[in-house]
Amino acid sequence: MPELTFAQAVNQALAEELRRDDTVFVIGEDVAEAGTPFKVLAGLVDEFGPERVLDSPISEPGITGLGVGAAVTGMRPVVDIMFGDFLTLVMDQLANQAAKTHYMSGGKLKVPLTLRTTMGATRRSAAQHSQSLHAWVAHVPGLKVVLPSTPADAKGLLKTAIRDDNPVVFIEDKMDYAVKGEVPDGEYTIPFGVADVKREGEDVTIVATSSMVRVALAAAEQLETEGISAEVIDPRTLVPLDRDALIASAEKTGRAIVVDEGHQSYGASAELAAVIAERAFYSLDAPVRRLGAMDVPVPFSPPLEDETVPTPETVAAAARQLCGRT
Amino acid sequence: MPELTFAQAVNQALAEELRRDDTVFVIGEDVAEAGTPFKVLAGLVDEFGPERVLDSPISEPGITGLGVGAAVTGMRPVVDIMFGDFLTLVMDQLANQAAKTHYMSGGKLKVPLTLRTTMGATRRSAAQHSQSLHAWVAHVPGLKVVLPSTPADAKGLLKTAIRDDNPVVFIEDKMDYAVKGEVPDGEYTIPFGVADVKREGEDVTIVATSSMVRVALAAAEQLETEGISAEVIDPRTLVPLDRDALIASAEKTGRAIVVDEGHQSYGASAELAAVIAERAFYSLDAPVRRLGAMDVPVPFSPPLEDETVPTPETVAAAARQLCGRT
Amino acid sequence: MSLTASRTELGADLALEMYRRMTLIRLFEEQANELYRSAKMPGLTHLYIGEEAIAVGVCSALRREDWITSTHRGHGHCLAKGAEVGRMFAELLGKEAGYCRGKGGSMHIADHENGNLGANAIVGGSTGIATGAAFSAKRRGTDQVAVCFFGEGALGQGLLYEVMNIASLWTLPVIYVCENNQYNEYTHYLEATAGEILARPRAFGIEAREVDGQDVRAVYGQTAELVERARGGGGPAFLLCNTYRYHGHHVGDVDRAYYRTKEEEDLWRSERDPLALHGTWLEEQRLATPETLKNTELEARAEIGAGLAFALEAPFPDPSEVTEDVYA
Amino acid sequence: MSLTASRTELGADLALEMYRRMTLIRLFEEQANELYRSAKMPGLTHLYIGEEAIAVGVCSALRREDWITSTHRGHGHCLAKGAEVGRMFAELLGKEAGYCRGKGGSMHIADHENGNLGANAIVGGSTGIATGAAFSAKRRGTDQVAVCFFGEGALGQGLLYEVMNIASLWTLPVIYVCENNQYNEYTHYLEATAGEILARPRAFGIEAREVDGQDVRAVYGQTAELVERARGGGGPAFLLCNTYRYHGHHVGDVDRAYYRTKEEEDLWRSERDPLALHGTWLEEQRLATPETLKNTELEARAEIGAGLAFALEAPFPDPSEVTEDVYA
Ligand SMILES: Cc1ncc(C[n+]2csc(CCOP(=O)(O)OP(=O)(O)O)c2C)c(N)n1
Ligand SMILES: Cc1ncc(C[n+]2csc(CCOP(=O)(O)OP(=O)(O)O)c2C)c(N)n1
Ligand SMILES: [Mg+2]
Ligand SMILES: [Mg+2]
Repeated sequence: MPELTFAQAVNQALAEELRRDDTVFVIGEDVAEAGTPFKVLAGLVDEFGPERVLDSPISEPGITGLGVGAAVTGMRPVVDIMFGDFLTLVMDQLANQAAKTHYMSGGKLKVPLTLRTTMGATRRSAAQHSQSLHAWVAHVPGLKVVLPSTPADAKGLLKTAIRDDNPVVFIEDKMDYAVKGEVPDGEYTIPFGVADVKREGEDVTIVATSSMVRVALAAAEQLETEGISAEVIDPRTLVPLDRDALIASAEKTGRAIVVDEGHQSYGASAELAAVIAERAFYSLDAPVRRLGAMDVPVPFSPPLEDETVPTPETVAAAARQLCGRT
Repeated sequence: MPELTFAQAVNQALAEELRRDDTVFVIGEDVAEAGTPFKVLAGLVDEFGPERVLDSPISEPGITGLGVGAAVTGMRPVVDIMFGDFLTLVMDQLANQAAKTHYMSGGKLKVPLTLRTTMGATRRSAAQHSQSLHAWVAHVPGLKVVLPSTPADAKGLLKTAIRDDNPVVFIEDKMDYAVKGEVPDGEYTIPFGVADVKREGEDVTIVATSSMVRVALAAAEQLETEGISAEVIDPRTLVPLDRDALIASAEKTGRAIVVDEGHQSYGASAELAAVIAERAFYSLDAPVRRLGAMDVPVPFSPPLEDETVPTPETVAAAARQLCGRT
Repeated sequence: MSLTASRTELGADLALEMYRRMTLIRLFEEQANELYRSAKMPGLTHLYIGEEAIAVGVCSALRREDWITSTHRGHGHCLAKGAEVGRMFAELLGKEAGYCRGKGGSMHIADHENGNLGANAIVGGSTGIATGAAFSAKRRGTDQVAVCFFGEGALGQGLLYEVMNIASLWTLPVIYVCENNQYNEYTHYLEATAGEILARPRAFGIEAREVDGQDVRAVYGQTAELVERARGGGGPAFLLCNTYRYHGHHVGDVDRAYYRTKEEEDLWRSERDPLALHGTWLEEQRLATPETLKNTELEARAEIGAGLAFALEAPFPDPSEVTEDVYA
Repeated sequence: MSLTASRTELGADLALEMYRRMTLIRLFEEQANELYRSAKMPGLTHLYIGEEAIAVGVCSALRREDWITSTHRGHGHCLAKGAEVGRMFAELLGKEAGYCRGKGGSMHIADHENGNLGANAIVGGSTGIATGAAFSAKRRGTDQVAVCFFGEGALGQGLLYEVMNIASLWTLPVIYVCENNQYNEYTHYLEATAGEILARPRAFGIEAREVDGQDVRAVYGQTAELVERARGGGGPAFLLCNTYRYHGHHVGDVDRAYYRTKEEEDLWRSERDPLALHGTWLEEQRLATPETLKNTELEARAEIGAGLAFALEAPFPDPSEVTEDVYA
């Protein structure tokens, strides 16, 4: 299997879907010649032209609204929202329009819109360019929410998103773009709602999302040297959520930690923890622990910013504590 | 103590604060002569004039941004966002500007802004006028979030909100406006972060927010006739959250249910349940149960809409089940 | 602009048909009001009475496959674009037979087959959708146009300016129809609208015109020109229609003295009524006799009566349907 | 408009001071670039080089207690409004001694004492704040004005139109200063901006003017008039300043050939440099000799050097500070 970066995998998925289906188009700020500031879309405009890879004005609500209208009339738009922090600007078009149109129309209208955006801190980008707001969109019925953690998952899940007849919010961690991984050759998709066990283990379950999967795997390596066997499980899609897989793993190990880069309070980690704590209750030997980003705006100063996110050390420490090894 | 409706209590709090402090003003759509579509602000413009009770264009982002700028330069704006569903439009000004200004400025700028809005379904208002989006704002560090459930709480908490030096999102359930309750005479405020036990009990804790407090109390009455003693506890503010009070109650009863009108998945009920499940773990006899609104856009049709929200019956049924009385 | 007369000229059939449609809308709305007052309708609704000439004038210039997006005050747009009375009443009552299986209600009726992408309860909320539909038409190489109806209150929403900019840049076939009925809910539009309305679209390079929204033929004529222009690749346009709603902002808004006078209401009703104006013209032109018009009304009344009976008798959806249609 | 000459006329002291400020900004930015290239600065930053005449021309017409709001490209505004070099560098480096105790960084420097309400990393994000500050000034009965700086990219954001409408309706003392440096990141503004820029504010009834953004005296003169007008109750204004950024969108944007030519860059640098233009004028007017200007530069260089040394040596905040300042 070839090795690709996460960014290349996203690019490949888009290229394949643009090639396969004429109704797919990409719209966003600086997505064409610039290929986005992260260079993720580099080269797409050369193959598909400016009619299908469109540089827009700096109008996030406008292009999201345009995407909804195009989707409902037969196209499959991929709207690029540069930073996840700008989801703040499109929540009306996303939550009140895209998410509800199918239901409000009694099932008659469909909104096959994919909205790609980013998340993640520690890039020294400060409070307005570092947020991970997936909990907001996951709270809106009618939206599907995807948080890929590897290049292979990113590619397969993005292709599924584009082919899905519903609005899908697809969130990429900016810190992942340069990460490499094996990506299967040729055509494949990955179904939504199927969690992936990234590492098997017996003593403690670590449910991790997006780039926190890497953090969890690093913690698991460390824990292994100490004789603690950690299972790392990645839900991959927050909506639909593979509840059964999380519960089964927690029932097996009797202990669970949830690691997610959204702010901890009222975050996605609360939902994942609540699901496990309720449904695996009688198998749990210890309370479910949550590790989210600190409940502070993301500070610019590196020594402060580094405090705000879960790290292999803090995850391993939580696991040790749950396993009674403090 | 005089009896006031919830709407009158809100009106009184605003009138008192407008009288007390010249820097307080109210801005929103149809807030002046119309006194809002809910008539909550009736009469304020007569006493305080159109310079302090301002009818704005239909520009939710604009008036919220104006509020931030006025707040940061010495005023205490109260921004009225008619339906909570329109929070979708102001999330950028709220989450990226209001919430972060104090932190990003290293503590130098302050944003004493109060944003009043509404929540709640079953008014036959359909999907875009029935949402309860408090989980979104509660997830944003820097915002405080208030969900009053009685006229007395509404009055005392709103006065605290206006005097607070931080941005506060104050959310009123539309179905509460006509509800009456005793309101203390004269000047009083209620501190944030102090939960209120609305009913004492021994067998099961029901944590309920906003109008769900009434639902929980009705369920508790029913349960009492069956020999189940339910404690109903109202956090009143989601941020700051009185974790200790919730945990103490759950430790006492050994069983807890969380009832909230936001969509259940990734909602406020997840946070409240996760807090209790983690911190009261060793005292719990049963898993913490959550009852939120169904994960569907709010349908118009009455028999469908009535299915979507917790009711005294569904809460009582959950309590019975937790207490092993099925 | 060079328009073939045949395209925009008003034939007798169309002139009569427009009268019929306006009448149907008027009667539908009166009945909707009655449903509210007799407590048969859940919730509230926003009546279009007084504004009928806009929906009918505009939609008469459209093809079935052209798109429209609509507002909270959307019954008129819906009927003008070809919806059936019975399924509309059924939707207002939350019945399974309604256009949205009862899930949408008055503020969300969509009628995909006739090109109605739906009413919208967010002021200005559909401006992006209409612009996207126009984008889609252009990209798919059809010659459909999209019409975006909105009240003048939507001029306060930033989204409108974002999408007008985009529509102008990319020469999209979309027509923004601003129904200026003078009030944003309970506030006069002049208290909320600075400068000059038409200058706004023009600043974005958009062709903008003003028309008497009570004159169905004028609305039709202007729209027909702008539609032909858009179909031909001429790009977006903005049509400002001055009008008035006779009733309250919604059916429950009955005491209106604090925000507008009875005299003002009476003046519009008596002098500027779109049905009366068009009816008189039809008679003057000898395109109709008083009897023809009366018959048209009777027929419409019968259609309304039948639709209403159907809707009242139709069953509610089964509660289990609540979880259907969340995802496609 | 009746303006007393004394208010807007440019004295020798001010003309020299403006040269000094522009020089300080230029040198500050060159040093910021250097900090990035030597990997001493965390993250990225957006340089103001080429645009100095706007910040300096505008802020020279303001009082200390007047407010400004700024952008991601905000160092120039900050310095022009009176900030200290040392505390700014400290902020860029994330040090405790910075204007925001290191919490804001380049994109969020605020300097409340000098009336700077803060840089903003959301394009158009501060337009509401500036409008609110103007509202507050008017309501509190001070004669402060608020200036809102933004790049032409912010013309794409709906919020701008919402608040221009409000500012016009309520005659607020706010001046919207559009820095048109031709590019929204990597896209030419003409690809993103339909119609005519000045027509947009005018459509909302806002006084709008255009000025050569490389000519500090012209910027100053126009601003002084508009500020005096706003202070006197004349309401909001819009000032379009045409300019150019010499460097990349941010310090990491070094290969720019795919979106603009080297010739274009060279032309602006060689023909339209705001420092060179103003320096020449000062000499022509015999307000300065080449030596005066050289000395000004040397002094500025010393100020930069001292500020930088201070910042480099300053300590980082203690990690425990991360939870401070979330709430007041
Ligand atoms: C974004 C948003 N803000 C506020 C409302 C509440 N609201 C519903 S209708 C209305 C007035 C709309 O006025 P206009 O656009 O002129 O339409 P009209 O009712 O006059 O037809 C308002 C403020 C809303 N539905 N959406
Ligand atoms: C709402 C929003 N969208 C996108 C961005 C990403 N972004 C940062 S600067 C920029 C271009 C801004 O162009 P302009 O306003 O002309 O300012 P300039 O950089 O040219 O000074 C963009 C798109 C952002 N910060 N905020
Ligand atoms: Mg109106
Ligand atoms: Mg620019």
